[in-house]
Amino acid sequence: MEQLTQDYLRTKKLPHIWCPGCGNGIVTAALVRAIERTGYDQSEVVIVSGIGCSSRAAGYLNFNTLHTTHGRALAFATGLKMARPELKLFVIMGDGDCSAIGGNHFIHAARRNIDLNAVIINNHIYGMTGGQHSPLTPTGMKATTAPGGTLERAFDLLELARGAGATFGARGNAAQPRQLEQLILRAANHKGFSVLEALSPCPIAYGRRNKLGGAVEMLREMKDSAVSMEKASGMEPEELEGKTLSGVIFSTEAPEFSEEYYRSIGKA
Amino acid sequence: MEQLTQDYLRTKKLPHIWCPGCGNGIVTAALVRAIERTGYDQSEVVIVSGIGCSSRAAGYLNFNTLHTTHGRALAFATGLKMARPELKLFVIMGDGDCSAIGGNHFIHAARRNIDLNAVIINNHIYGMTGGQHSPLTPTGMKATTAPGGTLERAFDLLELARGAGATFGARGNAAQPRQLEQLILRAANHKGFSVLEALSPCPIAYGRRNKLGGAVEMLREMKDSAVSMEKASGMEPEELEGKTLSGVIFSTEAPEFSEEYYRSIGKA
Amino acid sequence: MAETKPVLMQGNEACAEGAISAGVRFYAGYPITPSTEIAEHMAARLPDLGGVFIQMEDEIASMAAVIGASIGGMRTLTATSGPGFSLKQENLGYAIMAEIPCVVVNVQRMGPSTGVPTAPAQGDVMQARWGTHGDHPIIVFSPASVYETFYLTIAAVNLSQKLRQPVIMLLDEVIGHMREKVMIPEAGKLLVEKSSDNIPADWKPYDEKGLTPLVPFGFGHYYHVTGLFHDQYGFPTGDPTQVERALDRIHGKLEKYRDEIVLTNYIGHKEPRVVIITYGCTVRSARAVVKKAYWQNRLPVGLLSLQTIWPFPGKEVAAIAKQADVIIVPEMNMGQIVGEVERYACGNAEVVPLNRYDGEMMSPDQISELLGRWL
Amino acid sequence: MAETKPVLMQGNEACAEGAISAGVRFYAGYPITPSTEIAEHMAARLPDLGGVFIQMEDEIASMAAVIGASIGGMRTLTATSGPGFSLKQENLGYAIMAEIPCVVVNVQRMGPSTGVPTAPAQGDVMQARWGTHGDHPIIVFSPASVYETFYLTIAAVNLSQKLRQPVIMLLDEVIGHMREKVMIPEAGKLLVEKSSDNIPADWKPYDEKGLTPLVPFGFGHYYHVTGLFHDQYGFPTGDPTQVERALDRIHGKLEKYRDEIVLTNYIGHKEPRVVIITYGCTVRSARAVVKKAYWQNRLPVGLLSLQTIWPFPGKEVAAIAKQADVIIVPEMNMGQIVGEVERYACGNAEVVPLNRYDGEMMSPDQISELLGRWL
Amino acid sequence: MSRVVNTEITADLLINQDWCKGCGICIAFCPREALFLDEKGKAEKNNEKCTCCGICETFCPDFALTVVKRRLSADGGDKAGFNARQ
Amino acid sequence: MSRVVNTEITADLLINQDWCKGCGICIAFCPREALFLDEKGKAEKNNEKCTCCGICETFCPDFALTVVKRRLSADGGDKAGFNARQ
Amino acid sequence: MSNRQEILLTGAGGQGLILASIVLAEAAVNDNKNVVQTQSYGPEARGGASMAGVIIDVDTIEYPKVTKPSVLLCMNQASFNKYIPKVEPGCTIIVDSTFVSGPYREDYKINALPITQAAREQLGREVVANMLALGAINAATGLVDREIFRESIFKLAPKGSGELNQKAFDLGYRLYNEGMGQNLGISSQTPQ
Amino acid sequence: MSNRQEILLTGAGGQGLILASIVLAEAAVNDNKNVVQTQSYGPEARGGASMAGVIIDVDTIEYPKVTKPSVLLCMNQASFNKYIPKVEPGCTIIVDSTFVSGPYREDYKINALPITQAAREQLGREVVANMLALGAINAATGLVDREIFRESIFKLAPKGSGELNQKAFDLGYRLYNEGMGQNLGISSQTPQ
Ligand SMILES: Cc1ncc(C[n+]2csc(CCOP(=O)(O)OP(=O)(O)O)c2C)c(N)n1
Ligand SMILES: Cc1ncc(C[n+]2csc(CCOP(=O)(O)OP(=O)(O)O)c2C)c(N)n1
Ligand code: SF4
Ligand code: SF4
Ligand code: SF4
Ligand code: SF4
Ligand code: SF4
Ligand code: SF4
Ligand SMILES: [Mg+2]
Ligand SMILES: [Mg+2]
Repeated sequence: MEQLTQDYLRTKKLPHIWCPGCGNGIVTAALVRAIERTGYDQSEVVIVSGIGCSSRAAGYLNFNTLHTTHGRALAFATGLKMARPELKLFVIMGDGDCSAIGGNHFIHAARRNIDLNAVIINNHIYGMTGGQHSPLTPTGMKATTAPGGTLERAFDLLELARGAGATFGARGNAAQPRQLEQLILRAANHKGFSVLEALSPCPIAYGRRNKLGGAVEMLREMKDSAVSMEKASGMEPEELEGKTLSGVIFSTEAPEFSEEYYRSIGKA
Repeated sequence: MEQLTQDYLRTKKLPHIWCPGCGNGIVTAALVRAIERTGYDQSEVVIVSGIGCSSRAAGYLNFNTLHTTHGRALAFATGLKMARPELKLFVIMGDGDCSAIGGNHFIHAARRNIDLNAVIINNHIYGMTGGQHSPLTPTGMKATTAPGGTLERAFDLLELARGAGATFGARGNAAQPRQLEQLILRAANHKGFSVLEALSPCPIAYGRRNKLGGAVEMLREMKDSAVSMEKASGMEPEELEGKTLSGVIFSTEAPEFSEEYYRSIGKA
Repeated sequence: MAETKPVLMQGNEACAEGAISAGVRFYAGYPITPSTEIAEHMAARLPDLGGVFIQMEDEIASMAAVIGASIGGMRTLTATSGPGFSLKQENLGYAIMAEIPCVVVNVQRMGPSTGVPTAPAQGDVMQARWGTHGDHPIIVFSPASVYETFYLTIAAVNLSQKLRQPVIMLLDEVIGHMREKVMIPEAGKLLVEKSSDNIPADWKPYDEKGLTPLVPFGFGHYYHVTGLFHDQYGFPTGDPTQVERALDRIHGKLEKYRDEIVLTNYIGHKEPRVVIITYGCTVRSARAVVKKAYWQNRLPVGLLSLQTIWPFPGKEVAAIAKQADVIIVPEMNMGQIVGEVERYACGNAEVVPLNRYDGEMMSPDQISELLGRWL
Repeated sequence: MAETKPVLMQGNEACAEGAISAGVRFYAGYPITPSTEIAEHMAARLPDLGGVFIQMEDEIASMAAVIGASIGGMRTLTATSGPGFSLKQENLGYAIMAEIPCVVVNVQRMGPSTGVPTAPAQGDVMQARWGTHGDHPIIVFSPASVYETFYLTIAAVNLSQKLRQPVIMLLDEVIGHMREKVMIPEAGKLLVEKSSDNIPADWKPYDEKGLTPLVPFGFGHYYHVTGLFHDQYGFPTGDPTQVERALDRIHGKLEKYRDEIVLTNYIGHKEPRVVIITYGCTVRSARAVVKKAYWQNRLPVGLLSLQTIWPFPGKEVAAIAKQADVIIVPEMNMGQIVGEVERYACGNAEVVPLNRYDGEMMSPDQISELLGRWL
Repeated sequence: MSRVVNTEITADLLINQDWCKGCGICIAFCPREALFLDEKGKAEKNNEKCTCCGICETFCPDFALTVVKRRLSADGGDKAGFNARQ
Repeated sequence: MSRVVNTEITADLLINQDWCKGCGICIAFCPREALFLDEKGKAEKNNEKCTCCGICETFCPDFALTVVKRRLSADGGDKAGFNARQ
Repeated sequence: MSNRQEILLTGAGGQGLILASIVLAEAAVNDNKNVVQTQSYGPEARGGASMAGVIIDVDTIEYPKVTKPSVLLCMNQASFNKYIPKVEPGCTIIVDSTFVSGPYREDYKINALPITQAAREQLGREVVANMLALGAINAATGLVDREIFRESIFKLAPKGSGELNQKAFDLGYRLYNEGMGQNLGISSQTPQ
Repeated sequence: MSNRQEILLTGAGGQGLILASIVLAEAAVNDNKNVVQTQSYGPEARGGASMAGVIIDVDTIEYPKVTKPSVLLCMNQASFNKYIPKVEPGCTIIVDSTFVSGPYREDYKINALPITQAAREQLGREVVANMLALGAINAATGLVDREIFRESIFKLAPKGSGELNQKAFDLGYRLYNEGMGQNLGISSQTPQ
């Protein structure tokens, strides 16, 4: 990581503000490795993020970085991509950022199939504001705004994306960082809107309140419950209970929006 | 319709503001018939709507009627339903209202499975503002903001709802008003969030620009392209090309949010 | 009001508890620093009271849900901070137009934009007045202590119900987050002022005659609620006469009940030469200064603290401007209320702004240093 | 500027065409009456110019997309009306904080809330100044004709680029929807003022030294853009000294270039007794009155029309207040700019508001009737 | 007026011309070709042809058409407004 | 420092203790139990055990661990920072 | 302001009045006059009443709204009822007798012409009634040079329909000139 | 303002200082004093420095922020370095020598006590170091009646931990009293 760290991280800004054991750093490192593997030039890569612990990643990444408003990262990114289709945009969001306040921009980016690489760091909680439930908090789990456990149903983020017309959806986790890197790379190579859900531990605002142990225990549990798509296809429904599918969940093709646009005006 | 009209329509406000041949009136009439068949008392029924031609229906319906802001009808309705779970809420929205500016509230109402009956009058266009494309305008169709035909992909509204966790989705159209009435009734009887997409002609802002003929031609085309779920199951993919599925597209069960809430606080 | 055992309470908590005391049983919100404790307190308390706590998908939905619940007959509250307050503006305007009671709390933080989320500032004073489009009346309270937060929230809920008008609690981060000893009424002694239950037979939702209570949905009055200009029955109209009358009526409510709404407090010399006018947490610093200057040193100074900032206490300020030579207006912003003070001082007193906008609280030293120039 | 053949043009169209002339090649918006024609015109024109037109899912996204495209180096514009303007406020604040140029058009309609969507009003004047949370500078133009709309939009784009500051075009429905004869430059003669292409080697995105051009993303300057308070390099800071300095700097820009920004126009008597101060379409009615009263009847009256309403032309108003006995401020609202006029008149002239808020345009008769009282 | 008389029920198609906007939908969808636009552009019916089937009622976007069924009551009078649909 | 020497490549695990927050993740996931927390609560390694497999590097949330591979160059010197991952 | 001409075109949505006002304004521009065109929208963009105003002057036009029409066109009964009481007797009034049945007050100079009927019967297209009305107006007032007006119509008409629209304009002239004798507040046509 | 006592508790996030400040404030309330408690948040809620202030007075408390601490607690080196230069010599200073290694300036009265170490070694739980610190502070200052303080601790402690926390508080007293002799600006403990 040394050279990568030097090149792609703003080392002067480190150590970062994340809590000890926070998965954001693991996902960010995987992202950096994947970006390097895409072969894009550093100056072509843009990191856009919203607001949240996870979105703070933008500040540590040594590219063109745009830390926007809560929930709106994809809308900012859509404008930028349409203005400069040659740039490669990664959009980092938290689960709340992406699926609560940002839900509308998420489904519309999926519908347009605009070539943005959404990386959602799903820690199942609003980390930055101290632990309120998010639309991805599993039913029954505790949060400061659900002291008895949330009654709400959670989105399946990738099913939501699929329903909205997304053409690529994958799920990885911080406990399998090499696989995660690989999935980010595949998402980045997909033409059109890609959704990469990265499960990540928040030991402070989620793990502690739900008695899930520390970061290590949370990672272990994450690893244990992950089942790859290939493996899952051979498993019984009962066996899959409590498991989480990982890998590329779906991948199809459709016209990419910025390309279609520039073609329509005779510029591509 | 005489007695129904007297009871359930605000006859003093008629004739309504809609253009000649506009499907909004057909859908509104079907809604009234369906509401009568639910057996709910008039005073228990609430009509909530957003902003748009279609949303103006609220003003003509003689119930408790709430004409809100553009895109936010479901959010207002969520508050009202949680405060008064015994009321029966129908939420009328246009395609733009529901799926453009209101997309986030739509997916979250679906996720929560709150007992609201969403009736989306889909005329494939922003009628009230004079014909801009909506997220439900089919690719290639013309609009004032897509003079050469829109390049954007459209949502499949019911797939979006399903992806978001909705438990009931049905599609009817103004050219089959009895079936539409029946579907609204079934949606209303479903416990949890129900989505009823009613295809409806806008001869003025959509039909004219796209040379689809007048209201009559648009209705005929609508009827011709509708294929019921039952029929579709026996058809080849090629035969289904250009057809629109109608009927109950999906229906499952899940805990209803307001009931869960009141149960959790010991009040249901 | 029977006050009992003193307790240690946080400002945000006092806001939530005040609301509960005033009968609020519905909270919809979206978390944001430094207001989140209000939501968290409500999440903990409301279920036990049979009330509803719901975390919505964003601030827009929260504002909408609160209005919806109010139409259902519940007393409602939502809380947020700068960025969320900006997002609530459209629906706040709806509540004003449709005359739906509700209380909106903005615990201010350092802006603009994301700014410094944890730092105090009084930067949203003008936004609270003018944030939504179109001419609209608004009531805004600005407490200077945990105690005031509790009681002003109660007043906000009751006024909101009575006038069918949203009321804004504009808290400072300092007030929201600090803990103080307060005396609050015994549990059970609710401070709910009921709006009449006897609805007249000829009830109209927007009766031109004056204040008319909201009849919640579900009681057989099939009226229409809309954000369009509307007639007495709630139905849309674009008729110029009715439009003008509607605006006059919603603004008129606040004028008519002005004395119930506008709360200020003067301490200090009877014939002051220099008066400090301020609000929110800045009152605390100013009071420290005036206590010393007047009570200890008998200097001709005074302090007008504004619990109500909108409608602006123009009459009170105008009166002071006629007495004093100098009016100092300390604010934790670049100068907002000072504009109104200048307007009402109308050249009768020199108006001197004192601004701090670095994300820190205004200190007594800053104020007394400036004060020293005239004494 | 070479002016050529006169053409008939709608105000909204002039806004779009002005923007195009000034190099705008990116439009993102969401339709809303009475601004929709701007979007529709852009949808028709931009593709042929190699530009981007995109209809976003809502106004929040539109504002965000415009900022994103500006960071990509395009000149951008978005247009909306009251309800959408309320929704844009949060991201507008972001553009101010992050110093991203863009032009935001609000074609005002009768509010609050949904109001009367097709009726004219000047109800968003104060919102344009204070709509987003936190202390922030803003530039707002208010044209009185189709011609002014064209040229002020060009000025807006260029100023926005130069100062890296969002500029708001606050149109009246009357101006947006009316068609007038205008003279505009030949096609091809673009009025684009280029911000420097030579980026100094030691370029910093938020250089404290003063105006520094935006280097679009993709040119190897790996800087950070955020809505948090930030240092010269764009990185977050909560340090009080830096926070204060940042606010001083973004406000300072507007002070420094005040004379380029603040545009007003006086016509009438040299030593007027009564002066009308107004803006937007109301200028038209006032001008009809003043022309008659002064040019025909030689009465001591004058008209100060404000093309720039924010930053408020306080200096100009103060000067007039020292000359005139009476200042009449006609507005199509319940009184917004009049507050500023009172502030700067500072007791030196009697300030008389004249308000119309029934959804109709202020008429010359209304103004001359009032004027008659002093003449 | 058209009357389909069976032992107990008579039916009528009422047209509210004040609400009719002359869109022609009812005419197009009437299975009996029983409707036409009159000289003012409002829907009018041909009594001979109409069977009071009620189809046009469900199609009219302006609530202008109503099939009313009247049941002959015991005392021989009409009970207007009886609504036969469920 | 641990050195796995083959003909051409030596490798090193570098630990940046300034960035380490002592979360213990690397320790838990090192297949060799080669890591531990020192008395200041920072990660430290046991040279004997570490094989420079790089697993801990991918797990560290604080970018504090780096496996560096050095290829012996023709003139016998080290080329530091050569990055073997693709 | 002595030269100020205020033309008010009224009727129902769909009759093409706003387009007519734009064409008139465009023609005036081409005739080197100052011009302002405005329209009023109902509470919604759809159906209902339609009203457009054009002000033509050689001076600069300040107040852009029509207050004292010098020319009034009424294309339906509702607009006739609404606007006639608002104009002064000197106003040139043209009504489409196809839809307007009076009453034609004696104190007004009203030209009742079968505008839509003529468009339908003589040109086969009702939609050009608006241009026909413009012809009648210009015949009555000479607001704009006739040839310039015709050219402007050609320029603004949808592709392929330029000549038809010009024909309608000319027919308006004819209709007006034929109807000259009947400016008595009583229409010679029996409206249907 | 003569009775105003300003207590500043400083250290790292996670050391329980904010909770300690609340407990102290609660105790003061129960002891019938006026009290204001505040805390400063970093740019984010997570990690980093932590600081809480308590003001106790018999008079009404106006300005709620600590400016001239009469008591300063430093629970780590960073806070020690930051705050020591800001206090006046008269201030009662208590530092956790577990984490703070000086330098202890001669002109300050510094009580360097092995707070966390004692909590860990003598009570088996580092988390109660904050209550231990409160004990030391109260021993040094007598801000609140000791018994009332103990009761308040019991009331606010998480279920089942009341006694442990009281023990920690008492241990704080002992530690302070044992360390009495070393108020010389030099710690008797060698920090590790
Ligand atoms: C408009 C607005 N609303 C609310 C907030 C407060 N806020 C900041 S981050 C956040 C949620 C963080 O959760 P998530 O997106 O899951 O990110 P995480 O911190 O968990 O990585 C919230 C509610 C805000 N900054 N802006
Ligand atoms: C915040 C906001 N943005 C935009 C508008 C303008 N507007 C009103 S209705 C509408 C869209 C109407 O389309 P749709 O929802 O499909 O309803 P329809 O009129 O087609 O029935 C728009 C954009 C508004 N009123 N408020
Ligand atoms: S609160 Fe959670 S998500 Fe945020 S930095 Fe800490 S561990 Fe990470
Ligand atoms: S514009 Fe379209 S949707 Fe609106 S009323 Fe007319 S036909 Fe109906
Ligand atoms: S469908 Fe209704 S509105 Fe249309 S013509 Fe028939 S009766 Fe008239
Ligand atoms: S009732 Fe039936 S037959 Fe009679 S007009 Fe209507 S559709 Fe035709
Ligand atoms: S994983 Fe990183 S931060 Fe955690 S203990 Fe190991 S080196 Fe330190
Ligand atoms: S490089 Fe491999 S063996 Fe060495 S410490 Fe890391 S995980 Fe363990
Ligand atoms: Mg999260
Ligand atoms: Mg629509």
